[in-house]
Amino acid sequence: MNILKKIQPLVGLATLIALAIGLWYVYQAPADFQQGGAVRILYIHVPSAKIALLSYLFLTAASILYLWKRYEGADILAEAAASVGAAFTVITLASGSIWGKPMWGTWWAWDARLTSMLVLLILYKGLMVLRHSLDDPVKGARATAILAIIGAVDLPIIHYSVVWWRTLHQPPSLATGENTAVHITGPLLPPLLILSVAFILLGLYMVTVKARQIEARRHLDALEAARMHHDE
Amino acid sequence: MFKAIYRIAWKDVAGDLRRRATLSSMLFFAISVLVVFQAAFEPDRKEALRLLPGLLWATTLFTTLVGLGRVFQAEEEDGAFEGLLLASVPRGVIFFGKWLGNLLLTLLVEFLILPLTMVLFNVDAWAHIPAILAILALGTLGLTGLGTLLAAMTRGARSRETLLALLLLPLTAPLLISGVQAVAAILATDGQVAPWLKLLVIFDVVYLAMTPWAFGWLVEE
Amino acid sequence: MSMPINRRVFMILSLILVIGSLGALVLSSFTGALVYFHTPTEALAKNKDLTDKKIRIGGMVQAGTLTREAGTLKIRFLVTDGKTQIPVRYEGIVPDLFREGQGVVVEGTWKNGQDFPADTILAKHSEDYVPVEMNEQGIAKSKESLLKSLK
Amino acid sequence: MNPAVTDATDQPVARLEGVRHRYGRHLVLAGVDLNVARGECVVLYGANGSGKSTLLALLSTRYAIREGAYHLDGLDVRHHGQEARERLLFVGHHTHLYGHLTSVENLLFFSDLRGLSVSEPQLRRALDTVGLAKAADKPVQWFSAGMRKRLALARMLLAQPLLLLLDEPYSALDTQGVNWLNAMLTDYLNQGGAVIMASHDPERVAVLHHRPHHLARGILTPLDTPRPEVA
Repeated sequence: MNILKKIQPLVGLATLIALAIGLWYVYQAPADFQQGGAVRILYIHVPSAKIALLSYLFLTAASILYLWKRYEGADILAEAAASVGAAFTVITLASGSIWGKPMWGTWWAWDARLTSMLVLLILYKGLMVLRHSLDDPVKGARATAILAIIGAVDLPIIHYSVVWWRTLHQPPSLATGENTAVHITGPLLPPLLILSVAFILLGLYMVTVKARQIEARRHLDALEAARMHHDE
Repeated sequence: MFKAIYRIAWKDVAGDLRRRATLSSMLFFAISVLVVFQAAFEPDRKEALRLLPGLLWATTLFTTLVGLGRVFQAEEEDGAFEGLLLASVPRGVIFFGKWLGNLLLTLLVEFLILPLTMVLFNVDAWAHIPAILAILALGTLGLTGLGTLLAAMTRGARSRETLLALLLLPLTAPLLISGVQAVAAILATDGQVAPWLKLLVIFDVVYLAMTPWAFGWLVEE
Repeated sequence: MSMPINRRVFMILSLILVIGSLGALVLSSFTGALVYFHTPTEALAKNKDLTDKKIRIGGMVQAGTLTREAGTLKIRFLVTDGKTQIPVRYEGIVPDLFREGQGVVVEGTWKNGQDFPADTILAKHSEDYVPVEMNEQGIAKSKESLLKSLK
Repeated sequence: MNPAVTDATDQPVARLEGVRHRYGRHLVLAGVDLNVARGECVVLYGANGSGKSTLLALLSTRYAIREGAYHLDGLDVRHHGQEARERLLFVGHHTHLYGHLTSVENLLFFSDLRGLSVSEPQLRRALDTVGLAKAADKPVQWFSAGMRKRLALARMLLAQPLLLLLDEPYSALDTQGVNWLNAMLTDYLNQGGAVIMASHDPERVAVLHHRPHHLARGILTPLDTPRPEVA
């Protein structure tokens, strides 16, 4: 985990720069022809949604690595990614709600996209709770990793829900594949792209911070256990 | 191998019938859920027909949770779980045995609950009983499959019943949605059942192909 | 590597099953199976089945049909999917995005194809974001996208 | 059965080489070497928490070998856990019995999970040998600790394992039970079986011909006296 210590300041600095540029562009960006100033909420909403899903991908990869090779580092990264992912899922849901109330006329609608995002949040919560409900940390880590892999089956459904189902939520604006058309025009686009990069960096930074904290806590626990053993 | 699966399932079902433990608690829990629904919605005949798919699946889900909370209870006495793991069969076989026992009990409860629901809510859908049972059974395959794995995962966890619900709900959400929609399509007579059945089958296959291996990794120490 | 052959065969088979099923899930189109709303054409086609049911209808507010009763919050408009129109009545506050030519989802009880009394109006936004200055182009594009999402 | 199995009788039944085991970051076994041949009985002595139970758990395949090697009957247990489980029997503190099943049903459950084809007369004969003939059709939940132990040991007669692992086998047994167990073990050893046993009871083990070992600080050391004097 030494590498985390080294890259943490670099990632932090990159995050700060990207956020600064992105926010400057947001400030410069014009209002949307229909949504007016509220379009700016999407500059938080869309990148957060990306990080919420990317964190899960990261978490799944780390879990597979942990089950396969039993690197403790992979488990620490998975634990860190779970809390970061959960945080961004909450931001996604909250910012979406704040946008939805004036635009759609409702805080919440039970459509496929919103429902699957809520499901993702519960899944993150489940991963976090399961780990600490088992007394043996190794058992907890293994159970959490297995649950994460099974949960990954839900990811494609979440991703494709908008494509399959006719919903209230609009389709992705930066779709890839057959629908490569970019639906965001002119000066509204750059801030979204820059902020997406900035949020990915922010997510990474948060994972490194969290991972180092988890690493330190586990080290402390091990020292405590060793001391108890000596006293015995 | 099949003998071992049968023997584990037999042990759980026979044990349950002898002690009348899980089966009757599941049954009475299901009835309590129905009573709560009745008190909450007070549906007339027509509303009841519309609510029926959701009602059936919600009741199924809650009773499944009660059953799952006890799947590994029999294995807690005198290190029996450890004994199972020392058996010289693949771990997947042990998983299928435990799953089969739970599945049989859950199906039994569902078969009892369906006519009861129709009577209690004055719903006239008797002609659809075989189709609805088939859909319930199809959904229950995957539901109990994943549930048995999660029950194994939460063995010895603090407040495991709550944890089990927290883990099972998000993962089986697509399965529950398909189940509700399939029953609704049957009742609506003109609805499309096929896509929902396809979705149910896909989930059953995915979960039942993954869970035995996951169980193996879980118990490896 | 040293895993017994039987076990390996089973593992590969399971993996194929899982990936194959997920592939089938992604490739098969479930469009129309689970819908948040009906289009006006569908609603009229299922007229009898929907009677007295609470449903949602989604479409666009037909340009030039939005009328407001002076001094009240009562409005009337036609919702269209490009083929069929359904008249809608509503009383209350509407969302910011609600206007002529915009996507809309109305909730209410279906009364045999007569005027649809909406309890709730939700605005449906397209995936297009266009700056204020490029108004006309934006309207054209978002109209096209919205009609596409109704298919 | 398996090509990896050889019938050479001089080959050790179980061989441990440099086996280490840790709980989290705490090292419990720091490199254990052990060889057990056919007809041999190894007894592990050691204080509470010295790692005897961990060692037995590793030998029984309950814990996976992470560092070091464990061969059973020539098979690398790391990759052939299931085949190893066919060849060994573990009777520990827990009897692994189901209270709602009768003695016969419990043994039937055991043999089906091991893929043994055992007829009912065989089962009843085994129950007779361990002195439970009268309790053959009674649910196990009413049994005393001693009766449960006997029933657990009856599995040995059905499974005919190559390696028998015992954790404190004499606990819960009365004098008569101890004599009966020792007679049964002697019989088993004479037929070429191997035993690894953890015990606190040098007096009770004394009757058996055995090799004593001492486990402390994660290291296993052979004791000099093959047969410690009855203290």
